[in-house]
Amino acid sequence: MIEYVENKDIIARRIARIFKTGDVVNLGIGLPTYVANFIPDDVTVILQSENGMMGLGPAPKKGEEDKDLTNAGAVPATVLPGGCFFDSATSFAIIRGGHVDYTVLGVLEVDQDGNLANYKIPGKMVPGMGGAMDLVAGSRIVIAATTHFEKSGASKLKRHCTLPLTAANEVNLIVTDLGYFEVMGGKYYLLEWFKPYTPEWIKEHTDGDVVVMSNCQCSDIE
Amino acid sequence: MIEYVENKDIIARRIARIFKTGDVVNLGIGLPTYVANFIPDDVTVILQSENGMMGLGPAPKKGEEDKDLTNAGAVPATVLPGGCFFDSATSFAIIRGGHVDYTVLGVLEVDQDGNLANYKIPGKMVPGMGGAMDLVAGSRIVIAATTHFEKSGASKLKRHCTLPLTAANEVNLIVTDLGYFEVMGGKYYLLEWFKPYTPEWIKEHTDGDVVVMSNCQCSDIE
Amino acid sequence: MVIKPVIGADAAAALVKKGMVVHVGGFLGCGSPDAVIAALAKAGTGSLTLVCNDTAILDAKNARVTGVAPLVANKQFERVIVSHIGTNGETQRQMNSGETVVDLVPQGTLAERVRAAGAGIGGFLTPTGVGTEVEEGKQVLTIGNKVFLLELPLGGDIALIKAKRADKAGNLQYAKTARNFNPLMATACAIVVAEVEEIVEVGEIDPDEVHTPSIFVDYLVMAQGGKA
Amino acid sequence: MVIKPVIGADAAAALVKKGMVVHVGGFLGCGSPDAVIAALAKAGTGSLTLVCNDTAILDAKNARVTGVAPLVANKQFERVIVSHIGTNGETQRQMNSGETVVDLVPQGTLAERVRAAGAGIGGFLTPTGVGTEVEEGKQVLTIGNKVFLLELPLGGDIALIKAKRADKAGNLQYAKTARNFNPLMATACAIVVAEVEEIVEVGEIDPDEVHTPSIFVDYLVMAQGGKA
Repeated sequence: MIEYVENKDIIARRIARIFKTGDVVNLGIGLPTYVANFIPDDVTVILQSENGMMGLGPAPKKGEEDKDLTNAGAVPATVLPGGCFFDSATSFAIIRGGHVDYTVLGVLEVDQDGNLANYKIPGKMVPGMGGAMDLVAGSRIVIAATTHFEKSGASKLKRHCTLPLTAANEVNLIVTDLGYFEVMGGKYYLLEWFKPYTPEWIKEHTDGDVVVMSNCQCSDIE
Repeated sequence: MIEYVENKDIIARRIARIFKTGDVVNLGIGLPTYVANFIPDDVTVILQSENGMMGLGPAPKKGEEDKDLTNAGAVPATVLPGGCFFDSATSFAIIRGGHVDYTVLGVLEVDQDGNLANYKIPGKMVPGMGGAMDLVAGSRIVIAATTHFEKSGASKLKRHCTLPLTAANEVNLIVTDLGYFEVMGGKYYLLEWFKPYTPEWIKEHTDGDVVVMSNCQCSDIE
Repeated sequence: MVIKPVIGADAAAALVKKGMVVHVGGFLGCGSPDAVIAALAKAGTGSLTLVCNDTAILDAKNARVTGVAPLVANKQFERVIVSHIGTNGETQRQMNSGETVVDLVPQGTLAERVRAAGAGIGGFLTPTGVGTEVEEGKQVLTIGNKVFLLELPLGGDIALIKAKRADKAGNLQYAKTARNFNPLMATACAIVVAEVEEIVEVGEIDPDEVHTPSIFVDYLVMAQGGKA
Repeated sequence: MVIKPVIGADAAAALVKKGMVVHVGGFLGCGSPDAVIAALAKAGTGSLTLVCNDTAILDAKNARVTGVAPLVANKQFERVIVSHIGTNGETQRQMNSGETVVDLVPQGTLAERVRAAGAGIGGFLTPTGVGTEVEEGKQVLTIGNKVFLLELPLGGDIALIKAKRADKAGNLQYAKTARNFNPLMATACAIVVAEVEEIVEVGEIDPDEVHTPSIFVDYLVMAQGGKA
C-alpha cells in the first residue's frame, strides 16, 4: 500500500540534474528558485533573472544587501563574476528570442497537450502573469515544477486545463514528486519515477494518458 | 536682369539660423554637413549622427583621428562633452521615435506635396537610401537643403516628383539659394528671399505653386 | 551641452496633472523614484493612469511598502497597466470592488510596448499570449507557420524614473537591477523626470557608458541623501 | 562562468560555409571584423548572403578598401541585404550586370529587423518607406489614422562582429561609433564570432557596462595587434 507524502525537495533535486554547463536558465519564484541549491558543483549554468540580469548569484550575507540588486521576487541578490545587467526590453528580448535554454515554473494546472495554467484563479487569485507568459512562450525548453497533487488530492497533471492558460502547448518537461515526465503529442511520457511509487501507481493517479517509456527507471534520488 | 549664380554657402548659413538651443539635429552628408559651420555661438544644438552618436563634434586635428569614431559619411569625427554612443537600433529608435527635432537632407527632387526624392536615379545612380528614409519619416521637422536648379537649369522644386520617393508628404521646410520656403497643403510658401532675386522671379523660376507670404522679406544674409 | 533644471520632489510631483498617463520605473520597488512618489502621494493628484511593471509591495503585516504602493493605497489611479499585482493585495481589492481598472499585460509585452512608443514602432508581433486570455480583442497574424499577436505601443504623458547617476546635461546611468523599465520609459513620455542619487559634471560619464542619452531627460530630482 | 574559445581568424572564416546568411558588423568599415574578413576573403567561400549596413568602401583610386568590400570584389556574395552601396561602385556594377542580387533596406528598418530576429519579434510596423518603392510586396496596416509597413525579422546563420574588449566569458564592450550593428547581429545569428582588440579576465568588466552579454558569443578572435 503506497501512501503519498508531499516532497518538494526531490522535485528541485531532480530538475537540477537536467542542466549542463553553459545552459542559460530562468528559475521562477518559489519551488523553482530552490532548484539553484542543487545544481552539481561540476555544472556551470548561467541564471537569468527577468528583472534584468545574467549571472544571478546566491543570496547576499546579512548586512551586505544592495538596494539596487534583487531577484525577480524582490529578494536581495548577488551577481557572479561575468554576469551583467540590462533593461527589461533587453531582458525579454533574450527570453522571447529563445536565448534562455530552460525556464522552470510553478504550476496550478498543466495538461498533456503542454498547456500551462499558473497565473490566475478567476474570482479568487489574480496576481498577474508577470514574466511567466513570455518565459513559457519564448524559452527553448519549459520545465513545469510541481507537487503531483493539490491539497484536495486531485492530480495537478490534467487531461485538459480548466483554468486560464499562461501559454498553450509550450510545456516540454514536468517534474513532480512522483516522477519525471516528457509531454509530447498529447501524452505524458514517464521517464523516471521516485520511490516508493511505481509506474502503475503513477498512471492510476494522474488525470491523463501516461505512457511508461521502455527505458523508464527508478530514480536514484531519494 | 537677374542672373542665377549657384551659392551653397547661403543655404547652409540660412539653415543654421533655424535652430534654437537644445534642438536635436541630424545633418545629412554633403551640403547639410556644412550647416554645422554656421550655427551661431550662442545657440547650442545637439548633433545626432545616425551611425550611433549624440553630440557630434568638429573634425579632429590631423593625427588625432580615432578609427572607432566617424560620422555617417565615414569621415573621422569627435564627440563633445556630454555626448554619447549607442547601437544602430537605438539610433533609429531615436530617429523614428520623433526625438530628432530637425533633419537636414540633400535633394534630387522635392515637390509641393512635401515628397522628397534623394536616393535613386533608376538605371543610373542607385547608392541606396541609407538612413534617409527613416530620417525623413521620423524627424519632427524635415528641411530640404538644395540649390534651386539642376545643372540643366531645371527647378529642383517640382510640382510632382518623378524620381522614386524617399518619403511621401514629409518635407516641411526647403532652403535653396533663392530663398526659404515652407511646404504646406500642396503649395510652396515663400518666407524669405535672397538678394539679388525677387519673389516674382522666384515664382517664375519654380516648377510649382509659390505663395509669397504677407510677411515675406529679403534675408539679411548675403 | 544644455544643462537640465534640478527641481525639488514637490515641484516634480506638481508636473503630474489630474488624468495624466504616468509611467513609473521600478520592479517591485527596486529602482523606483521614491522621493517623487512620496511627493505625489502628498499632492494627492488623482484620476491617473499608471504604467509600471507592477503595483509594488504593500505588506501591512511586515510594514513593507515599496515603489508606487502608496499611490495605490491613496486611490490616485483610476487605471493601472501592469504585469503583476500579486504583492499588493490592495490593488486586487480595488479591482474586485470596481474602484480601479486593472489591465494585466505580460511583462515582456509591456516592456516592448513602452519601447515601441519611444521608438516610433506602430506595433509588433509577439508569440506571447497566443492561445490565452491575452489574445482577446487583438489582431492575430500568421507569419510563415507561426501565430503572433499584434501588440500596440504604450506611451505616456510623464515618466517618473530613477537612475543612479546623472551628469548636469541629463545623461543617465542606472545601477544593477534598478535599471529595469526606467530607460524604456525615458523614451516613451512627453515629460521625463529622473530622480538620481548623484549629479556629476558634464563630461564625467564615459560616452560609451551612458544608458539614457540626455536628450530624453527634462528634469532632474535629487533622491533623499543624494549628492550633487 | 563558461570560458569561450579563442580561435584564429582562419578558423573563424572556416565556420562560414557556402550558402550561409552572414551578418557582418560595421558602418562603412568602422567597427568591422577586419581580420576575419581578410581570412574569409582568402578562404574564398562563396554563394553567401550578406546582411550588413552597407558594402563599405571600395575606392581603387585612393587605394581605400574597408569592411566587407574585399568580399564583394571577390564575388563571394550572391545576395547582399544592405542600406547603402554608394561608396562601393563594384556592388552597383554587379547589381546592374545581374551578378549579385542587391536588396536595399532603409537603415533603421534593417537595424530593427535584425533586432527583431534576436528578440523573437515576428514583425513590426514602421512608418518608414510608406508611399515609396520600399512598400512593394509588403503588408500595409493602418493603426488609428497612421499607415505602417509590416517588416519581418532578418536573422542569419553566422555573425562576424567586432568589439573593443571581451572578457574570457565573452562579455563584450564596443568603442564609440564602432558599435553600430554589432550588438544587434550578436543576438540574431546561430553562431557568433567576435573579433576583439583586448581580452580581459572574467570580472574585469563592470556588469553595468556590458554591451553584449556573454551568452550571445560563441568564439573570440584576436584582432591584428590586439592583446590578451
